[in-house]
Parts: sequence; C-alpha cells; structure tokens
Amino acid sequence: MSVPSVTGTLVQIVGAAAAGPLLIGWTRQVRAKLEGRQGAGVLQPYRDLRKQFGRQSIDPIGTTMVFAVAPSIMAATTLMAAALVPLVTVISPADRIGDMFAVVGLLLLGTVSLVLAGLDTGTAFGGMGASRMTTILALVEPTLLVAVFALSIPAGSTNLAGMVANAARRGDLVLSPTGALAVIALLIVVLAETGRLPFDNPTTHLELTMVHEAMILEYSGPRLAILEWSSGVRLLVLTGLCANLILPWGIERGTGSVLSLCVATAAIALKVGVLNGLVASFEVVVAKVRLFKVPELLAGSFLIGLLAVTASYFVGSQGR
Amino acid sequence: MNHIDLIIPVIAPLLAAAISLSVGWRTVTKWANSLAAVTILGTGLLFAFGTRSRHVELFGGLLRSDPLSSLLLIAIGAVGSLVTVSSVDYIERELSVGATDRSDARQYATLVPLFLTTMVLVVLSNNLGLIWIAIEATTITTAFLVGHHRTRLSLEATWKYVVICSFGITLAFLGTVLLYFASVHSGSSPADALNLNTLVRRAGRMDKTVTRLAMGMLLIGFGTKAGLFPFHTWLADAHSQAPAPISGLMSGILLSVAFTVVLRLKVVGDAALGVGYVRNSLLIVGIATLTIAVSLMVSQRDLKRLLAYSSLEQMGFIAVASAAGTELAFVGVLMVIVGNALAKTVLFIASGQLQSIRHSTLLEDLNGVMESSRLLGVSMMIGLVGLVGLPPFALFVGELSIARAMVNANLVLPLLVTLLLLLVGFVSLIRHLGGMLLGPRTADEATWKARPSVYVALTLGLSASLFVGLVGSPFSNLVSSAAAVVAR
Amino acid sequence: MTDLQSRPVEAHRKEPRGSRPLLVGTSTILVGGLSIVLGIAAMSGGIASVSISWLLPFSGLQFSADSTSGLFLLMNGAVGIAVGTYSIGYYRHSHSGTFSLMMLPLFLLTVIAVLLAGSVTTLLLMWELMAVSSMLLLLTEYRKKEVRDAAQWYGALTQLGFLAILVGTLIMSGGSAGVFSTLAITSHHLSESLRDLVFVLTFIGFGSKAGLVPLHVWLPRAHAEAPGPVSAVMSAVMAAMGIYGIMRVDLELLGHGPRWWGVVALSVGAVSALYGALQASVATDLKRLLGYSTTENMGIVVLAIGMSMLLGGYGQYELAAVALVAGTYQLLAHAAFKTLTFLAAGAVHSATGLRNLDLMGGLAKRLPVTSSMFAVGALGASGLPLGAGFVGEWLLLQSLIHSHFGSSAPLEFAIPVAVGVLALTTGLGTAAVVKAYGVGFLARPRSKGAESATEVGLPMLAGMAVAAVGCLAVAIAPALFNGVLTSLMTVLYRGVSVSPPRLGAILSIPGFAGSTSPILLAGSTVILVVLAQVAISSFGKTNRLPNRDANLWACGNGILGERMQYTATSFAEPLQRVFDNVLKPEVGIEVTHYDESHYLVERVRYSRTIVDSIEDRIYRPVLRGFLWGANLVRVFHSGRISRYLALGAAGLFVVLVVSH
Amino acid sequence: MSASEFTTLLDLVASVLLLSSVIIVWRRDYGAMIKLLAVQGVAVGGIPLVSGIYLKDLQLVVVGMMVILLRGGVLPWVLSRRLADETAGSRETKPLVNTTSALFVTALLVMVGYLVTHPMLRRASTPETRAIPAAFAVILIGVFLLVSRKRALSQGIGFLVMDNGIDAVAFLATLGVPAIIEIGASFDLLLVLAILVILTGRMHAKFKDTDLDALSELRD
Repeated sequence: MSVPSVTGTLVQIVGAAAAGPLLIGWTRQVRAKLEGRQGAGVLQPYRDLRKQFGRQSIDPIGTTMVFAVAPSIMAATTLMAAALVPLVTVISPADRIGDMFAVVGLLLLGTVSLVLAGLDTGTAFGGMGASRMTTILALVEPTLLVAVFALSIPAGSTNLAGMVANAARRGDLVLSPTGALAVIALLIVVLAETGRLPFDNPTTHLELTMVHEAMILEYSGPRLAILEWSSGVRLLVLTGLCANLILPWGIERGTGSVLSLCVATAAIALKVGVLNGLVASFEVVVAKVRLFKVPELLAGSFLIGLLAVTASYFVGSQGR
Repeated sequence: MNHIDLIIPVIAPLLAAAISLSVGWRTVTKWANSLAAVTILGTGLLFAFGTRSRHVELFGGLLRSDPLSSLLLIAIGAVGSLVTVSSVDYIERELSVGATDRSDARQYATLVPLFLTTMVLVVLSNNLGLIWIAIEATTITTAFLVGHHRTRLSLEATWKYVVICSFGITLAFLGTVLLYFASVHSGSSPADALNLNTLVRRAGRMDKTVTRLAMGMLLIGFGTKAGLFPFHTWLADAHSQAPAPISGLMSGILLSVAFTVVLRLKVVGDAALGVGYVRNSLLIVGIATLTIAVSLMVSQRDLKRLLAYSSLEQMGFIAVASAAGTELAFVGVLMVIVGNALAKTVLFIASGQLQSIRHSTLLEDLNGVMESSRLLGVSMMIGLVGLVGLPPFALFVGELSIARAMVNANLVLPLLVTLLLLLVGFVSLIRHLGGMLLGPRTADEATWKARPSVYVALTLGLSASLFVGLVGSPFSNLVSSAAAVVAR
Repeated sequence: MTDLQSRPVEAHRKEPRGSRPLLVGTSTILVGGLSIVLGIAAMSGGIASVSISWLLPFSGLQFSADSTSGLFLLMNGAVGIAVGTYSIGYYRHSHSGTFSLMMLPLFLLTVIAVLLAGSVTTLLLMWELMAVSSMLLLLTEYRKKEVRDAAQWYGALTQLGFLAILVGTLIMSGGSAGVFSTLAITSHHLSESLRDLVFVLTFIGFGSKAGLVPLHVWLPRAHAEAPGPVSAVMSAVMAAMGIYGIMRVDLELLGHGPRWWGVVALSVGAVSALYGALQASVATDLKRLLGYSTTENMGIVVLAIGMSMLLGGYGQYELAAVALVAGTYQLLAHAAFKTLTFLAAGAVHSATGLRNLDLMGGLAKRLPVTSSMFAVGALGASGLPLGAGFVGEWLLLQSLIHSHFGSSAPLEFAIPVAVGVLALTTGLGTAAVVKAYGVGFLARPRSKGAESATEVGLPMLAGMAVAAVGCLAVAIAPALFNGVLTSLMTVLYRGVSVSPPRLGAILSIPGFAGSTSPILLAGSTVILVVLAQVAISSFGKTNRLPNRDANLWACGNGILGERMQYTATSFAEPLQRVFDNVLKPEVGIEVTHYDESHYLVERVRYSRTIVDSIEDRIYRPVLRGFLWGANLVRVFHSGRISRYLALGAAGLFVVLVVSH
Repeated sequence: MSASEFTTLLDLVASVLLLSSVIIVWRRDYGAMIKLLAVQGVAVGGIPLVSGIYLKDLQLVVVGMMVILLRGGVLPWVLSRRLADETAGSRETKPLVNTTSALFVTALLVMVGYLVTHPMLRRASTPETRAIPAAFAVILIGVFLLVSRKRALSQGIGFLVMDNGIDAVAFLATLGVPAIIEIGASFDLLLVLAILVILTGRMHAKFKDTDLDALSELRD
C-alpha cells in the first residue's frame, strides 16, 4: 500500500464528497439555461444543504430506527462506492476490498434502506415510492450486472480498477461493439439508478409521477441534507465511472506523482461535467415515461447488455 | 418316513368347524376357532423352524410342506388368529344390535374355520387337481360369509362373487385337464401326472402348444382368485360386502394364497415354454390389474372398496414383480404378501369397528376418526403407513427387493410404469384415508371404546409387520428359502 | 395470499404444557450436538464404515461418512441446536399434538442417518424414514384443512421423488445393495444410456426434495403450514438434503457425465431461482414467501452445481471448484438465514396469530428483538453485501464470468443469460424481503393481532440468536469455512488436483483476477454509518434544538388511518403487473347492477389472486388427464355382471389366440 | 364292442353334446333347457362308460355311471327345483343377444373350437381325440350362454354347459383325470350349483325377479 495510491483514494473520496452538490447545481444550471431560465447558480445546492443542516430534526410519529438510520446508510454506502470506483486512480488499495459487484450491491443497499424508510412512515406516499423504487431496482440490477459482465470479460476481472485500466490500455474500448453496447446499457441503468429522467423526475412532487421524492417526503433537516448530498455524490460516482469506462484518458495509472494526480482529477472533473451536461440536455428534451413503461426501457437495456456480452465472447475471444 | 403331522393344520380347523356346527355360537366355539387358527400358525412355525427337513411329503406327494408352504401357513395362521379373535367382538356386537341372529352366527363360526381349512389345503397340496378343488372350495366356503348380512347389496356381491369366480376357476380346470393331457402324453403315469414335481420334471417333453394353452387357462383361472385381470371384477364387491373380519381374511391372505399357486405354476410354465411366455403374461396381467385398481382408487368413496382395490393393486404389483423371476424378486413378492396381509387385516378390523359405530362404510361418513378414538386412529394411521409401502414396515422391504430384482432383470420400463401406477395408488390412499382419519368430525358422538381384544389384534398385527420389515433373521431366512422354491 | 381474514390468536389459547417442550427441545439440541460431533469426526476422517446385516432384511445397512457428509452433518447440527432451543419456547404455546412434537428430534436423527448412509439401500431406507417423519411433523396441526392439503401435496411429490431415486440409484448399483465405495468405480462401467437415465431419475428425485421447479409445488404449501421450527428444519435441512443427494450421487458416484447434464442442472436451477424469486416477490403470506425463497435459493445452488459440472466437463477444474464452493456456500448461508427467518416468522405467528403480511405492520416496535432478528435474516436472503447470501453469489458470478467454453456457441449465449437470471433473481429476491420486512414489521399495525403483539419468550429469542450468529459468521467470516470446503473438494473431485478459492479476509480465486472482502466492506460501511449518525446528531446539537415528534403528512387531511398504508399486495402490484405473463393472476370482476336499470352499476368487485401458475398449467392438466382415464375405467366397471363375464370371456379368447 | 362301434358311439356322443348345446342356445324355455342339459350330462357320462366297456376298465364304467347320475340326474334336478319356485316366468325373456345372432355366434364358436383344438389332434389322433373339437365348442357355447343371458337361472345353465364341455374334454383327451380329482371336482360343482340355486331363491325373495341387470348397485 503505497503513499501515492492512498493519496489517490483519499482525493477520490474527498473530491467526490465535496463536488457532489456542485454536480447537482451544474446539471440544474444547464437545464435552466437550456430551458431559457436564469437558474439559481451552480452553488445553490450548497446553500440548500447549509440551510437544511441548520434545521431541527423531526421524528415523524410512529417511525422506527429504520427511518432514523436510513440517511446514514445511504451516505455510508455512497462514500464506500466513491472509494471503490476508480475515478482518479486505478491503483487504489480499496480496490481489493470490493469489486463491481460489491459496488452495485452497496448502492443497492443504500436504496433498500431508503425504501424501508419510505415504508416505515406508513404513509401512502412512502409506500408508493417504495413500491415503485423496488420495482425499478429489481429490474435495474440484472441490466447493471450484465453490462458490468460485458465489460469485465475483456478485462478478465470484475474489479473496477482492472476494467478501467484495461479500457485505458486498449484506448478504443468504447468503439468496440462490446464497449459501445455495454456503455449504452450502463448509461441507461445509471439514469434509472440515480433517479433521472426519463425514469424519475428529480424535481417533481406530483404524486402520480414521483418515485424517489415520495420516499423521502417525511425527511427534513439534517437527515434530508444528508440524503440530498448522497444523491449528488452518487450521481457523481456513477457518471464518473461511466466516463472513465468510455474515455479513460488522464487517469492515474501508477506513476504516483502529484502532477499526474492533479491531471487525473482535472480530467475526471471535465469528463463528469461534460457527461452530466449531456444528461441534463437530454433531460430537457425527453419527458418522464409512464411507470409501467419503465420495465420496457429496462428490458431494452438488458437486451443491449446481453448483446454486449455475446459480442465480447465472439469479438474479444481472440484478445484473451 | 410318514409325516402325518402335515394334516394337523387341515384337521384342526375342521374340528373347530364341527364344534361350531354342533353347538352354535358359544364360548367354546369362539375358543375353538381361535385355537384352530393358532394351531395353523403353530404348525407353520414348527414346519418352518423345526428341526426336521423342511421339504416333506405325505400321501405319495399329494400333500407336501416346503418353506413356501410353511411361510404361507404362518401367514394364514397369523391373519386367521387376528381375524378369529376380532370376530368375537364383531359377532357379539352384531348379535347385540340384532344385525345377525344365532343361526347365522353359527353359520359364520362354522364357515370361518372351513375357509381356513380350504386355504391350508391349497397351500399344502402338491397336486394341481387337488389345488383346484381346494381353490374352488374357498369360493364355496366364503360364499355365505360374503352374503352374511343378507342385504340386497350383499346378495348382489355374493352372486357376482360365485358366478365370476366359478367361471374363472372352471377355466383353470380346463387348463388342468389340458396340462394333464400334455403330461400324460409326455410319459407321466396318470396317477401322478398332475403332481407339481412331476410336471416340472416332465415339462421339457410336454407338447408346447397344448401347454401354452393350458398355462394361459391356468393363469387367468387361478388369477381369478388372486384378483388378477380379467377376472378381478368380483373382488371389490365381495370384499366390501363381507363382514369386516372376512374381508380381512380374503383381502389379506386368500388372494395371496391363490397367487402362490400361480407362482408354483410359473415354475412349470418356465420349464416347459421358456421364460418369455409366463413372464409376458404376468407383466400384461399385472399392469392391467394395477391400472384398473389405481383408477378405481382415485375417486373412491367407500372405505372397504378402497381397501379392496388396494389389495388388487398389490396383486397386480406382485404379478409384475414375479415376471422378474429371480429369488430376490420372489423374496420381494413374499414380503409384499406378508406386509399386505398384516396391514390389510389391521385396517379391515379397524374399519369393521368404524362400520359398526357409524353404520356406513362411506368415507364421508367415517370422518374424524382421530378425534373420536385416538387409539383406533393411530393404529389405522400406522396401518396406512405400512400399507403404502413406507418404512419401517414389511412392504417397504418388499418394494425395495422387487425394485432391485426388476432392475437386475432388465425390466426397468415395466418397473417405472408399475411404480408410477403405485404412486397413484399411494396418493389415493393417503388422500382418502388421511382425510378420513385426520379430518374434522361431523358426527356428534362420545368417544368410542372397543374391546381390548380388538386392540390386542391391532397391536399384534402392527408389531409383527414392524418386526418383519425391520429385523432380518430368522424370518428373512425363511422368506429366502421360500423364494428359492419358486425361483429359477 | 388466500386467507385475508384474521385468524384468532390461537397461540395463547392453551396453557403451558409442563416439561414436555423442555424435553423435546433438549433432545433436539442433543441430537444437534451429536450431529456436530459426527460431523467433526467425519471431517477429520474419523468414522470407520459400519455394516449391520441384521437390520433391513435382504439388503442390510451400511454406514460410512466422508467430508461431504461431515459438512451437512455440521449444518444439520447447527440448525438442530438453534431450532431445539427455540422449540422449548415455541411448543409451550402451541396446540400441537404430542406425537408430532416427539418427531422433531427423530426427524433430525433420520437426517443424520441419511448423511451417514454408505450404501444405496441404506440411503433409500433412511430417505424414506426422513420423509415419513417430516410428514408427521408437517401434520402437527392436522385439524386444519390447509395442513392436510399441504401434506397431500408433499406426500405425493416426495413419493414421486423417492420412486425416481429408487429406480435411479438401483440402476446405478445394478440392483445390488450398492456400497458407495465400490459404486464410485463400478458406475463408470454402465452404458451411456443407463448413466443418462440414472442422472435424470436421481436429479428428478433429489430435485423434488430440494423444491426445484416444476416439482416445487408442495414446498410453499408445506413450509407455510408447518409450525415455525418445523418449517425451519424442512427448509434449512431437508431441502439441503436434496442437494446432498445430487452431490453424492450425481457428482461423486456417477462421476463425469456428458455436458448436457450440466446444462440441465444449470437450466433447472436458473428457472427455479427465477420462478421462486418471482413468486416470493408477489406473495403475501409471510411463510409462503419464505417457502418460495427456498425454491429460489435451491435453484441458485443447483445452478452453481450445474455450472460446476459443465466447467468440469470442459476441463476447467479451478473454476468448477469455484462454482461448487459457491453452491455449497450458498447452501450454508441459506441454512443460516432461512432458519432465522422461519423461526422469526414462527415467533410472529406465535405472538400475533398472523401469517398474512397484509394484516401485519408495526411489529418492529412491539417485537423489537424478533424484528431485528428477522432483519438480519432478510439481509442474508437478499444477497446484498453485508448479508449472508453475498459471498456465495459473488463466487458464483466469478465462476460464470471467467468461464470460457471455446467453440460451444450455445453455451456462450447461455452464460450471460445465467448471469442475467441470477441478477434478476437477486433483484426480485431483494424486493421480496424488502416487502416482508417493510410491510410486515415497519409502519403501523393493520390488524388487532398485530396491534396487541408482545415479544416472545427467552428460549425462542435464544434460538433465533443462535441462528443470527450463524448468519453473521457466514456473512463476514468465510475464512471459517475454508477448511471445510477444501476437504469437500477432495471428495467430489477425486483424482483431480484443484486449488479451491481462497476464502480469507479477502476472497480471491487462484489464477484469476478479482477479489472482494466481505469483512472489510462490512466493517467500513458500519463505521461510516456510525460516523454519519454522529454527524447528523451533532448538527442537531449545534442548533441546540432537540428532535421533535411530528404527525405524518396526510395532505392536510388529519390523521392517517391504517387502511391508508401500502399493503404487501399493493406493494407488489407494479412487479406483478410487469410479470403478468408469467404469473397469470386470476382476475375476477363482478359487477352488480341496480335492479331498475342495467346501465347503472351499484358495485364493482374486483379480485386478483395469484396462483402458482406452474401448478395450474402442469399439474392440473395432468391430474385432469388421470381423472379422465380413471373415469373411463370406472365407467366400464358399471356393476353389470354380464359385462364382467364378457370381460372374462374376452380374456379367454385372448388366451386362445395367443396360444397359437 | 368293436373299434368301429366304439368310434360310432363316440361320434354319436359328440354329436349329442354339440346338438344339445346348440338347442339350448336356441330355446328360451327353461324347462326344455334343463331337459337338454340332462341329455348332455348323460352324453358326457357316456364317454367314460363307452370307453370303459370298450377297454374293459371297470373303474371307468363306475366313473361313467357316477357322471351320468350327477350330470344327467342330480344337477338338472337341482335346477328344476329352482324352476318350480320361479314365478317370473319360465322363459328367458330378454337375452342380450337375439336368437338369430346367437345361433350365428354359436356357429362361429364351433369353428373356433375346431381351430383351437387342432394341435391336440395332431399330437395323437384317436377316436377320442377326434371328438375333442365338439367338446371344446360346447365349452365355448357355455361361455357364450353365461355372458349373454341375463336371468340368474340361465347363467346357471350356461355354467353347467361349460362344465359339461370341460368334463367331456377331460374324458376324451385322457379318459378322465384321476378319480379322486374327478370326485372332488364334481362335489365342488354340485355345491356351487347348490349355492347358486339358494342365492337365486334369495334374490327372488328380495327382488321379485332374477333379472341380473338389476344387480348393478355395487359399483364405483
């Protein structure tokens, strides 16, 4: 466990934790501009967080520990993911602790805790959000795993560092049939997982359409702040992962110098920024699909992932 | 050396019958009947485990005793003892409610030991003609036992019983005649041309076509009494209308006794015609019998008919099993016979108790047995476990041995078919009997009390089956050597 | 799913019943202890083979044990101890018969005997004894119709399975008593087609015990209707015996077979896993849900075994070992978490009289310990990290990902499908346990029974605690099982030297990249959660405002009623809609019109019941076919003597014709 | 007795056997049927009697006398006792097969009898064995009667015809089975017939009819 590798990991964690809200602000700002609005500025999420943290915590009557702990689990799993996903460096010591399955599982664990919190309130909204979220997550997971599977075959490993390193080494992974298909599938899933359009509208409070917001309707104060912050970090981590799989350029690959770390950080910031800008623009032009259309979308992405795997067997078999 | 003791098991029940006929239904009658049955059991045990040679003959080979006949004597004696003991309670109960009168009781007490005599004679005869006479005599002695109740239904059952059985048995006589013809023409002396040993010895030289015809007639003819297709149609009616102890005797042992005749004939047939003919006949007849039995069990509504068809099922099963023809197969067959005899007798005795309380044999009327009498319910439950071939009872050992033998004889396909049919029977039995025993009670009545003698009979029957199924020697040695008698 | 009416709380009806539960519980614990001792002895190779010729006439008994038996013995023992402790408390309240009570330790004894069986005939006898004793256990509350129905289904399918095993193993042994040690050699001399037949038959037979689709139909019924401790042993121990059989006969004794064996096992496992998970995710009866989850998990195990067979067939023994370890580990995990969840479900039933999730709710407050126990078990069942089910699934995915089947294109397609199926299974399984815990234990009570529940007694809690410790051990300390699994490999892969996956603090597979560390994941996550909690509460502190209780948001409509909560049915509705084509729910719409006019509707009644569609599609037609055939025979037997005589005459003619 | 006389006598016996059976199928009047049955019984007994005289075998003569007594006398007498109590009419009113078809079937059965017994003739062709086909046809006609008649009494008659046929086969093929067996079998037959007659009586008392179609309450 060398100093540079530990530094890289720490940079990742701290950076992700710090920049999560910024990313939310950025996407909102992009949307506002594209919709012809002024927008609240990219730093608005930080201001929101400060306000929320200053508020009094409220325990809704009848809720249990689950409700109280869920935000913390959400935050903890998100941070774990930030540590495990190679955003800045591929030589992280955390890499051996958990591979892609662990990351997927951890994120799922966070979502599950939120679902339970939604059920714990015993309101119709909480139950509704929980039920819808459960349906989505049950369907998201296969797609996610198949996409990961596709990408891990050329890399020969399910550890993310290995996958990203492989992408960096090959350079043209995203252009190969496997890579392209897998990344498309992965992107669709990330949108679903992070509650973006067309799966969930992150800004809605209409009971007919909301999913994520319905579950956290009873939260307020510091707990809500933690939740909002976590979802920002999540978005960052997942889009960052996608970005690095598509364009692994600039990532730290073991030289260990301060310069290369800085370059890597800048690169990932740029990549995430651009990617999310694209996502935001995409969100402007699409509408949320009906809840019962969601499975179709996910089935489609599952199929794409499956094709990616098959392609990887036939195309990638010479490479192994 | 003259083994005059061979006629003891024939004489003892005859004496009992004479006593019953002369004095009617009295205490001495009851004792005499039970004693006669116990004597059969005792002589059976003596022949089987005594010090002298196990193969002996009497009257120039007319009667003989070998391990197979000893085993069957034991079975007849055991079932007979259980039945005669429980008959006491049965008849007393009927007398007390006026369901029967004293003259019918006398008839009953006379015919039961006569029936035992005829079965013993079948088992001990070594002459096909004598066997035929004895088998036909079982029909004669049981006709009025089946018709004991003199109701319209029992009359119907008796008529069918007598006509169908006589028809079938008459064909067996034709077969006997034809075999005699073949035997005489192969050089046997007319006096012992029908002696089974002679038949086996001469089999090679007998005319094939005539023998085939004769064997066919004999199989379906004696198969009648064993409840085999196509003459199985009398069975359920007779068993369901007969008084419960008689059903127990018929279902538990008469069928098996008749079946061992088929087994002994199989030896002759195999020697004369090669293994194919009898084997295929047994397979066809056995599977047909099984199919019919389980089909009629599926939606059966009458307890005694259900039990009767279960006997039919067992007969079909052992017919198929006999096709394998090895010693292990016959070991299995004999274990099935023993296990079925004990379990079936217990269940029939218990169902007699149920019938006398609820005045019905319909399953829907006999619900909630466990609730009404824990002891009766539990013994029927164990009887059921023993009947469907679950361990640790004798039938399980039988099924296991049969499966082994049939695999060994490359009869995997018939085995699979048979087992699937048995599965249908299994499901029907646990469905109907399970529901009857465990289901809720609709009748409003106090807890039942039966006589201790009934419980003694039930307990003895079950423990015997458990012992036979679990522990090996000395009983298993007897079964092995009995199987060796008819094995190739 | 079916009984929406609340059952009266029968649990408290009977008075405590003296020392008998204590006796039963203690003897169960003792049998469990015996099993563990035997297991350890077998593991260390210390059990000499014994043969008893005077029992079981004509076949004799033969006992021996190796590490495969040892592993299952240990598992059986551990479950026995947990269940034994639990049942001391449970039977004190239950109204079950004394007879079936006594069967609990006997049942475990028969399981031990199955595991020690050293010949085909011994195995068959013990297997059937196990079936009988489990049947009697299942019939504990025989007065209920559902229990009798469940017993019927169980009886029929277990007997079907037994017959398949009977024929299969006997073909393998060539009709002999079949001592295992010689069979392993002689079975290779069988012809190809016979070996195939053996495989198919034994796979069917053992699969029915493991509850694999389509022979699973007994399982949700039986597991739902049996008392809590019985469901626990049936699911954790008896279902695993099906896997034991597959391992013992199909892997060890039969040895390598053609590749399609592996494909069959793989497919059956995948279908079972998916179907079980799907049914579990829409079930509303808690124990039925857990029952389907057994099918799901056994499916995963068989999938792993199939994968192992396939990999072995392609000579990739390292990965084959990984797959086999994955399956075995999943089996261990299943034993731990399913014991726990069934015991907790039994505790809930005993405290509330409820099994229907739609009527539960609010139990986390009323049964705090039971609820957290259930949560631990449910986490294990979900397959998420930190839970008991994670390690097994991780290993299985690894073996899938690294497998490579050269030229076989169909397999190249099959593997990603298997991954997808596994993932979908995990997703649905997670949905199922989220529903079970979220709807059943959280929020507010939906019925009187749930409202008045009080925590169960100490023995039951202790029993659950034992199982919970097992769950934790499986979840975070796979290193504990390293030795056990390694020795298992040596038995099942005789003659092939493989290095099994290393299950240390970090899991890794020799020769392949990829690792994960359950213990570090769990540790750091827990630390982070604690830190986050501290952060939240310290922010609250700086403002010096204490937490405030507040009413739930009811759209300004006053207080929320219990009826406004989501139920298990409504929770699963979207999923059910997605899988409509598979589940085929029965929908009934009943419209009542006003008498005056047909155009005015007074009331519309809508009902939607989920039935087991396999039961509906496969079993009902088969049963109908049987009944139809039986009816033909019945109609022929019309009671007319002339017809009977004609039948006999026809027989006579056949004889006449055949004889020529 | 010369060999040709013996052959003629046996041929006569065979003709009587066959003819009586055919007429039994033809007739529906019980009285006539029973008389024919008695004739048939005498014919069956005639076989050992004739053979005994021809072979100068006293035992066969005795057996023949006994058979004539039993089948020609006792059994028909038992049946006719029953007939006397019959009030539902002394005719088989509604057989399952009408007379024309029945006769046609009988013709077929005679042919079958010849075909079946063909191998026995091949084996040993003596005057006795040449008559076997006729006896065999009688058996089959008996079976046919048993199956096609619906009244209790006519089933008894059919049964007896069949048994006569078998006994005839026995005597023709082998000059009879050993005496002890012949006696036992005859005794059995007598008892069975007695039982049938008693049962017919009871049936009559219960049902006021002996139509066997009424006997179909026992079924599943």
